[in-house]
Amino acid sequence: GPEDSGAKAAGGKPAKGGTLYVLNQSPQEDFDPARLYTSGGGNVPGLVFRTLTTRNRENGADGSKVVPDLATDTGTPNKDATVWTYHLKDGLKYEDGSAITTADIKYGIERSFAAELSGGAPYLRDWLTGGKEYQGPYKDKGGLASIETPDAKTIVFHLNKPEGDFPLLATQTSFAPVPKAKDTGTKYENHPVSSGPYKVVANENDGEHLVLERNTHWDAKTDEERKAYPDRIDVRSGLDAAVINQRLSSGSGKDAAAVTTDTNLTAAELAKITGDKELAGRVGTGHFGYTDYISFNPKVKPFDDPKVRQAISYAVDRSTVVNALGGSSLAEPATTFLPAQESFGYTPYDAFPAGKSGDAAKAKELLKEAGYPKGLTVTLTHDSSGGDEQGPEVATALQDALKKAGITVKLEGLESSAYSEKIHGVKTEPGFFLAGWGADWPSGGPFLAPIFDGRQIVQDGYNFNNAQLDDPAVNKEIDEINKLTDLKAAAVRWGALDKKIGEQALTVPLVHPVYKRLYGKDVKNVVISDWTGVLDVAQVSVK
Amino acid sequence: MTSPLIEVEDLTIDFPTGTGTVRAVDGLSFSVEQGGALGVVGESGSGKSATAFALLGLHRGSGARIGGSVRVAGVDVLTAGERELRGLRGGLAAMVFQDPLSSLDPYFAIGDQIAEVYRVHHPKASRRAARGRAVEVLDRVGIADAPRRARFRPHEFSGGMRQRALIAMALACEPRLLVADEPTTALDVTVQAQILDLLGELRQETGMGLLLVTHDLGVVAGSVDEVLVMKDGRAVERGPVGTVLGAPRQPYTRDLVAAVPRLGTAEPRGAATGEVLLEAVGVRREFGRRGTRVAAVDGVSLTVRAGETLGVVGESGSGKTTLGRMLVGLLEPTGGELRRPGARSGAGTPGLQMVFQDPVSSLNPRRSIGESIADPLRTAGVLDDAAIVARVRELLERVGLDPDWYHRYPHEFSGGQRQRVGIARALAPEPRLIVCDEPVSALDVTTQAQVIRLLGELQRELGLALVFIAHDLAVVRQVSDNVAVMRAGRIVEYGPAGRVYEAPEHEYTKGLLAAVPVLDPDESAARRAARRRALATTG
Amino acid sequence: MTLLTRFALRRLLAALLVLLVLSIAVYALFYVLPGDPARLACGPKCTADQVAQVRTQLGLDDPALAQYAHFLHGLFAGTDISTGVGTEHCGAPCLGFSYQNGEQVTSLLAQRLPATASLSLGAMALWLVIGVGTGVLSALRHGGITERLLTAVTLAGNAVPVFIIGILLMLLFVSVLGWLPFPSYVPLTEDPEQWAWNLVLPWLSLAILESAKYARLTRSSMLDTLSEDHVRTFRAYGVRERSVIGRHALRGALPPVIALTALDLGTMFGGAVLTESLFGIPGLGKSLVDSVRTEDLPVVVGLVLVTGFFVVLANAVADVLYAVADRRVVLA
Amino acid sequence: MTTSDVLAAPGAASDTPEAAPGARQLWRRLRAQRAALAGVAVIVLLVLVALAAPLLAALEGQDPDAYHASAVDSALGGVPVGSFGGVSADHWLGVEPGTGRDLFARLVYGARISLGIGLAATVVQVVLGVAVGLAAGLGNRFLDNLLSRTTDVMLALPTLVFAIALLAIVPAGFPRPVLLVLVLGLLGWGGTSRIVRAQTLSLKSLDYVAAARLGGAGRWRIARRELLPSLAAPVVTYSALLVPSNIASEAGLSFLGIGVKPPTPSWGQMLSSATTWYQADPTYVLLPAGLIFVTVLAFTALGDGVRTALDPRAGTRLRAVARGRKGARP
Ligand SMILES: Nc1ncnc2c1ncn2[C@@H]1O[C@H](COP(=O)(O)OP(=O)(O)OP(=O)(O)O)[C@@H](O)[C@H]1O
Ligand SMILES: Nc1ncnc2c1ncn2[C@@H]1O[C@H](COP(=O)(O)OP(=O)(O)OP(=O)(O)O)[C@@H](O)[C@H]1O
Ligand SMILES: [Mg+2]
Ligand SMILES: [Mg+2]
Ligand code: NI
Repeated sequence: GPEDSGAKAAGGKPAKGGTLYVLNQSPQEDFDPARLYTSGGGNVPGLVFRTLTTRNRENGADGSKVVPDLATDTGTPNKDATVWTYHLKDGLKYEDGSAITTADIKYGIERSFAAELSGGAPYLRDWLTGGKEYQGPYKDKGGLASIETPDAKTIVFHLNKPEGDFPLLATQTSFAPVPKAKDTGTKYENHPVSSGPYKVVANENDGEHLVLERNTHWDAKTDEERKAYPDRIDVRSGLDAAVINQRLSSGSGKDAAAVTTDTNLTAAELAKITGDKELAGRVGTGHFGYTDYISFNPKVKPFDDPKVRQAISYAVDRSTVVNALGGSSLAEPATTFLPAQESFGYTPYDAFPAGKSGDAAKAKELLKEAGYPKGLTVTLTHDSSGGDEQGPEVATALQDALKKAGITVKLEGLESSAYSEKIHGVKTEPGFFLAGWGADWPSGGPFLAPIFDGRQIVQDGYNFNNAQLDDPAVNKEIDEINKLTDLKAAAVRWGALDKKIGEQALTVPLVHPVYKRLYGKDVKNVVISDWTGVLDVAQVSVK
Repeated sequence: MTSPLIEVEDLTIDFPTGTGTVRAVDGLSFSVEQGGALGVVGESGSGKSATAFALLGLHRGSGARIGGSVRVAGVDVLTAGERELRGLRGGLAAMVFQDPLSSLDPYFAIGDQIAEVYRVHHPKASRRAARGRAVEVLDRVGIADAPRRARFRPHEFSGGMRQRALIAMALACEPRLLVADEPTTALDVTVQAQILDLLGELRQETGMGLLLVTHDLGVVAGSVDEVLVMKDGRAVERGPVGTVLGAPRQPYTRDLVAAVPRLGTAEPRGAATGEVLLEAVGVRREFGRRGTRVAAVDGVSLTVRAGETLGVVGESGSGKTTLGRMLVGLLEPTGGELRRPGARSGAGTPGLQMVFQDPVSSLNPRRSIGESIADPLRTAGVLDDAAIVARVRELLERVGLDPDWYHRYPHEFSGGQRQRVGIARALAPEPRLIVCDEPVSALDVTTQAQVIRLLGELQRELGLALVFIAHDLAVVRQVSDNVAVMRAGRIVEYGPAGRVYEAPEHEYTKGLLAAVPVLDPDESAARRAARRRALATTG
Repeated sequence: MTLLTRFALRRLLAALLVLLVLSIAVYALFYVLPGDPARLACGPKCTADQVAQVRTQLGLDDPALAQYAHFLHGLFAGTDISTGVGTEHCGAPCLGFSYQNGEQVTSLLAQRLPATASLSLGAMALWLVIGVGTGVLSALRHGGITERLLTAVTLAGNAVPVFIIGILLMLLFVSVLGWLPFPSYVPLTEDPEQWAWNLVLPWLSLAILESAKYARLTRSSMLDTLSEDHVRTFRAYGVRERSVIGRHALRGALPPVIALTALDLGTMFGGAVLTESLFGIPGLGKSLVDSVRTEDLPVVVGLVLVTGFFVVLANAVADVLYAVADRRVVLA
Repeated sequence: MTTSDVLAAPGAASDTPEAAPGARQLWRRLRAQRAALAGVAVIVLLVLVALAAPLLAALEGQDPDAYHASAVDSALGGVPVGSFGGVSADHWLGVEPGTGRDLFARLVYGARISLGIGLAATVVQVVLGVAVGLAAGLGNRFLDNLLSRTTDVMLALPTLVFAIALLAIVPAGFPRPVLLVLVLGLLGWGGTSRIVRAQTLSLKSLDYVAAARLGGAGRWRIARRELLPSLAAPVVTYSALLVPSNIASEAGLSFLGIGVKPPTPSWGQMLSSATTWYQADPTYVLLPAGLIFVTVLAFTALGDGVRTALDPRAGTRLRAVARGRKGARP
C-alpha cells in the first residue's frame, strides 16, 4: 500500500555539480515532444522540455499533484470546463536566449497532429474543437482555430466537452514550446530546442547515447520544480536489464553516480539484494498507477453469464499470481480496478472475496448455479513473451488455480503484436484474457473512461473497452465527473464509480505492480512520486 | 676396403593391426658395397617398401616392431639417436618416393623445398646459397630453365619433372646412398626411360650407391648390378642382375620372369573377319568450358569387328579412357559419329560392356559382389530370382572365382580377384563387345598374366570382341589383332599388331617402342647408349 | 588468375540472386504476418484515422508489388522522404526508412555494425588461437592420453548452448571471482580498454563454443596431412619434426579451417543473436529480433540482406581462399 | 550449419567409401569405443526416462504443472524455501522459484519435448536434405544450380527471424512441438543437402556407378541401389550431430520466448526461465543445463564414434592393390 511508498532522501545535503549517469534499456528514439507519449512529461525529456503545467516533484502521494510550469497557474477554466486559459511566466527563454511565446506552444501542439510525427497521446485530438479533422501544420497551414494566442503570453484552449482534467493533460510533452523557425520535421528529435534546465549536446545512434548539459538561459527562478543539481547528464541506453542492475549494484567508478529510469529489479535480483544491507538501502520503491487484471468479453459464451464471471472471480489465487510476478515486494494483490492511490479516488472494496488463494468451493457452487455442475473448459488468451505481466507466468498460475474450481483453462499465447491486435479488436476480441491498464495521469478519468465508457468503444481501431460496456448510467456519471474542476471532489466520485462497476464482474483485478529500482552509491535526494513511480532525474544530486 | 654401404642382418618388421600383427619382412639379410646398386623386386606386398623404409629408420614412431640390425653408411639405424638419424636422413642416404605428385608439398615452390632440405644438412648455408644450390641440382637433373622453374609449385610441373625434382632434392645434399622406392611406377614408359637413364648417369658421376625398389623386372634390368627377389618378406633369390633375370634358379623367380609380357612374343592370332560391331568416324570429345576447353579425343576413326581385339596404347592423358567410355556410350561424343549396328545406342546397351581401370572404385563397397554382378540381369527383368543366382554363380566360376563367394564384399578380395569380378559383371548381360580399360595396369605381373589369359579364353569361347586399352606396349602386343597408338587425343598409328610393332611408321611409335624396358641387361644398356646418342645429336 | 576472376564473378552473380530471393522471401513473409506495422508504429492509442494516415505515410497502402518495386528503386537509385518541413534524401544503396522511428535503415545498420564486428572479430581471434592450438596438439598426441583429454574437453565445449556457457562464465568470473566487470558494451572509439574488458566474457563464450568445432576440424585435417606423402618426404630428409609440423603439415591443414572461419564469420556478422541478447550487446542480431517483433519491415529486410550478404560473401570468399590456398582444387 | 561446413568442405568429401564397413561391422567398431558406447547408454536411458515420465512423476507423487505457493518465499521474490532449491522428500530435486512447481516432474516431462523435438526435427532435416542433395547431385546443370542456390538461400536465412515469423503466422491452435519440429526441420536442411550433394557428385563419378549405368540401371535405381547405401555413412554421422544442435536450438528459441507453450515443460524453456536465477538459485539453472549438456554430449560422442567407425582409415586398407598407375595423372 501507499504507506511504504517513496524513499527517503538519501544521506547528505544535495549539492550542485558533477555528472549524473542514466543507464537505461530503451533508447530515447523519440526525442521529439510531438512524438513522446510519457506520463507527466517524461523523465529525461522533462529535463529539456518545459510544459504549461507539470507534476509536483515530491515523494509519494504529494507527487501526484499537478503544479504550474511555464504557466503562472494550473489554468483558468470557464464555467463548464470547456475553455481553458493560461498565462506564461516572465523571463522564459530557450537555450539560445530567445523568448518563449504562446505561439510556440500552439505550434508544438499542432505538430503533434502531423502524421509524420505519429506516436503521441490521443487526448488533444479528442478534446480540442476541430481536432478530429486537423492534419497538422505541414499539410494544414491554417492552424488549429481552437487554440488562440491573443498575445505572446496568453493561450486559450477551446474544448468540445467539459474536461476538468485539462491541467493534468497539460503536463504532456506536446505542450512544450517548439519555435517554428527551428522546426526540422522528423529530424527535430536530433536536436530539440531546450526550454528546460538542460540542453542536448550529443545525441548518438538515435537516442542510444545522450549527453545533456546545463542550459545557461534557463532561470531557476522561473522553475520551482526542477532542482537540476548535476552539471551534466549522460544517458546510455540499449543496455540489458541484467547489465543495468548488476552495474548499479556493484556501483564501481562512474556507476556510483548512476540511476536508471526504466529498469526494475527482477525477483531473482531482489532475492539476492534483500540479504545485503548496503544494497537494500539503495533500492527505491515506487508506485505507478497500474492494474493487471483478467478481462471478460460478455459477448462471448460462457462469459455472458455473470455467474461464470463471478465463479472465476472467486477462484483466482492472487498469491500465486503475485509470486509469478516476483513476490510480495514487486506486486500487491488487487481487488479494485483503480490503483490504491488517493489521487485516483481509491475506494477499497472486494466484490468477490477470494481470500489469499482462491475460494474454490464458492466458485464451484456458482458454476453449478450457472449450469456447469461438472465444471467447464475455457480458453485464456495471453501474451507469449516471458516476463510480461500479461505473459505465460501469470496465465499458468491462473490455470492452476482455476483447475481447483473445476475450470479447465486452455492457454492461447500470442506474440505481443498479435496479442494486442486481437484483444483490442472489437470483432476479434476473445472472451477471457489477460490485460493491464496504466494511467496517463493520476486521476480516475483516464483510468476508468477508456475501459468502461460506452462511447469510447472503437469499432475499427484499438478498443480498450473490452467488456464493451455501454451503460447510460455509467456514461452519464463519467460526463458529470469530467465537469468537475475540483480534482479532490472528482476523485471521490471516481472511486464510487469503480466500486459500482466492479460489482458487475467485468474484470478480475489481479495485482498492482510495485517498482523497485537500484541507484548508485553517490546518488542523493532521491525523489519518487506516485505519478511516475520512478526516481526523478531532475531532483537527484551526485555531489 | 671400407665397410659396406648397407648392411642388413636378419631384419624382421611386424606391423600391429586390428586383428593381430602382420609380418612384412621376415629374416632378411643383404648388403650393398659403397657405390653399388641393388634392385629389390617382388610382387605387391612382398615387403619391398617396408625394407626400404627401414634403411632410413622411417618406421620410427609408426608402431612397427623391428628386429635384426640395419647399418647404413656406418650408422646403426635401429639404435641411433634422433640427431644422428636426422643426419643420416638426406645427408648420408636420401630417398625418392613412388608418387612424385604427393611427395612434394603443394604449397611451396619446388626450389624452396629443396633449399629447405639443403639447409637442414648445411645449417651454415645462407638462404641465398641454399636457393642457388637448388637451382643447380634442378639444372643437373635436366630441368630446363631451372632458375625460373625453381619458383614453380609442384602442380605446375609434369609428372616426369616432379620425379626429377625429387631426385634433385636427393642430390642436393650429396648423399652416399640413394633409395628409390618405385620411382617410375607412376610415369609413362618414355619418361620412365629418361628417369632411369638419369639415375644411371648420376651413379657414374657421383659414385653414390643405389637401392632401387620396383615390381617391374624390366626396370631393374638396365639400372642395377645386383637383384634381390622378395616374396612374403623373405629373400627368394639374390645375385647379379644378368644371372637372376637370364637364368633364374628358383621356381618363383622363373615364374616371375616368365610372366613378364614381352614385345617379341605375340601369339599368332586369326584375322578378324566378323561383322562390324562398332564403327567410329571422326569422333571428338571436348571437356571444360569456353577458354579452358580441351579436346581429350580429337577426330578418332576406328572399326571393331566381332571376335577381334583392338589394342589401344598411348601415354597417360592421351585420351584412351575417354575414347573407351564413348565407345560404350557412357560419354556422348561432342563431334563425329559412332555407329553401333544392331544395337540400341546410349548407356545400358546390352551388347556393349566395360571393364574398368581401377578395381577399387569399380565395385560398390557396400554391395556384395554377387549383387553387383546380378544387377544388369535384374534390370533386364527376364530371369527370375533363382535363375539369376544360378547364372551369377556360373559366371563367378567362369572367371575362376568360388561361386560361394556370392555374398562377399569387395574389400574381402585382392586386386586380381576384383578385376575378375568386374569381368564377370561385364559378361553377365552377354555382350558382344567389351571395352577393357587398362584391366591389368593395377596388377602384379603374375596376376596380370592370369587375367590376360582369362580374357583370351573368354574371347575364344564366346566370340567376344575386345577393345583393350593399355599403356603397356608389351601387354597390348600379346592380345591384339589390331593396334591403335594414341597421342594427344589422336590416333597416330593404326594397323595390324604385327605391322605396327615390327615396322612402326610414326616417329612417336618408334620412340615408345624404344623406351620399353627389356629384361636383358646388356640389351638394356645398349638401348640406353643409343638413347643418349640420339639426345646428343638432336640436342 | 583469369579462371579465378571468372569464378569470382560467377559467384558474385549467384550471390546477388540469392540476396534478391532473400529480400522477396522477407517481403512475402511480412504480408502473411499478423499485426499491422502502421498500428505498431503509431502506438496503441492511435485512432483508426491516425493509423490510416500513418499507413499512407509509410506507403503501406500501395499494392505489395509496388512496395517491393519501390524498395528496389531505393536500393539502386536512392529515394527521398518527407520530414514534414522538407525532404530527406537517402542515397543509392537505400534500404528505406524504419517504420518505427523513421531513421534511415542504412544508418541504423551502420550504428549496429561496430558492436557486432567487435564481438565477432574478437571472438574469432580467440577461437582460432584456442581451437587451432588444441587441434594441433591433439593431432600430435594422437592416440595418447593428452588427445583423449583434449577430445573430451572439446566435445564438452561443443555440447553446451552458448547462453549456458555465458551464464556459467558470468557466474564464475563476475559473481564468484569478481575478476571481470559485468559485461556492458562500450564502443571501441570511446574507451579501448573498457571495450576489451567488457567484451572478454562474450568473446570467451563464443570462443569456447566455436573453438571446440575448430579443434575437431584442425585435428582431423592435421591427421590427414600428417599422413600425407609429402610430410613423409620431409621427415625422410631429416627435417626437424617441429618444422615438419609447423611448415608443412599445418599449412596443409589450414584450408578447411580458413574456409570454415570465413563462413562462421559471415554468419556471425549476421549477428550472434543469443550472445548479443545474453550480454546486451547492441549488435545486428539483437536489433534483428527486436525489429521482427515490431514488424519493422525495412529494418528486417535490411538486416536480412546484410546478414545474407555476409554469409554469401563469406561462402564465396571461402571457396576462393580455398582454391588459392590449394591449387589442386579445381574451381567448379 | 557449422558442422555441415566442415563435412561439406571441399576435399573432405573426397574420401571414397573404400572398404567402408557394413552395419554389423559398424556396431562392432562402435562397441570398441568407450565414449561412443557411453553415449549410446545415456541416450537409451534418457529415452526411457522420457517414455516413463508419467510413471516417474507419479512415483514421486507430483504433478509437473501444480503450483505450490507454500514452497516459495514470496517476500524474497519467490525463492524456494529450503536448501538446494527446496530439495525435500516431496520435491526430490527442489522446486521452481516463483511458482513452486516440482522440478523433478518437470525435468522428466521436459525430456519428452526436448528429445522428441531434437529427434523429429533431425528426421525432417535429413529427409529433406537427402532428397534435395541427391536431386541436385544427380540432376542436370539447371536443376543442380536451382537446388544449390536454394540451399544457399536456406543457409543464408537468419533462422531465428524466420522461426519467429513462422511461429507468429501459424494459428495458435496448432500443436507447438509439431510446429517447432517443422520450423527447425524446414529451416535446417541446408547442411545435410550440401553434404549429400557433394558426396553424390563424388560418388557419381566412380566407376561402379558407370558400371551400373552400363548394366541398364536408371537414375532412380542408381540412386537407391548404388548411392544411398554409401551416403548413409556421412548422413548418419552428421545426423548424430544434428540431434544435439536441434535440442540446443529448441533451448535457444525458448530463451527468446518462442519455444514450447507453457505450462508444458521443456529443458530449453526451463533453462531460459532459469537464466535470471543463476545467482539466487543456482540449482534451478544447473539441473536443466546439466541435462542438456549430458544429452548433447552423448549424441556428440555417438556421432564422433560413428564417424570414427565409418572412417575407412580405421579398417585395414587394400591400398596396395590400387597402386600401379593410379594417381599418375597430373
Ligand atoms: N603401416 C602398415 N600397417 C600394417 N601393415 C602394413 C603397413 N605397411 C605395410 N604393411 C603390410 O606389410 C606388407 C609389406 O608391405 P610393403 O609396403 O613393404 O609391400 P611392397 O612390397 O612395397 O608392395 P607394393 O609393391 O604394393 O608397394 C604388406 O602385407 C602390407 O599390407
Ligand atoms: N571429366 C573430365 N573433365 C575434364 N577433363 C577430362 C575429363 N576426363 C578426362 N579429361 C582430360 O582428357 C584428357 C584425356 O583423358 P583420359 O582419361 O581419356 O586419358 P587416358 O589416356 O585414359 O589416361 P590414363 O592413361 O592416365 O588413364 C586428359 O587431359 C584429361 O585430363
Ligand atoms: Mg611398396
Ligand atoms: Mg585412362
Ligand atoms: Ni554454422
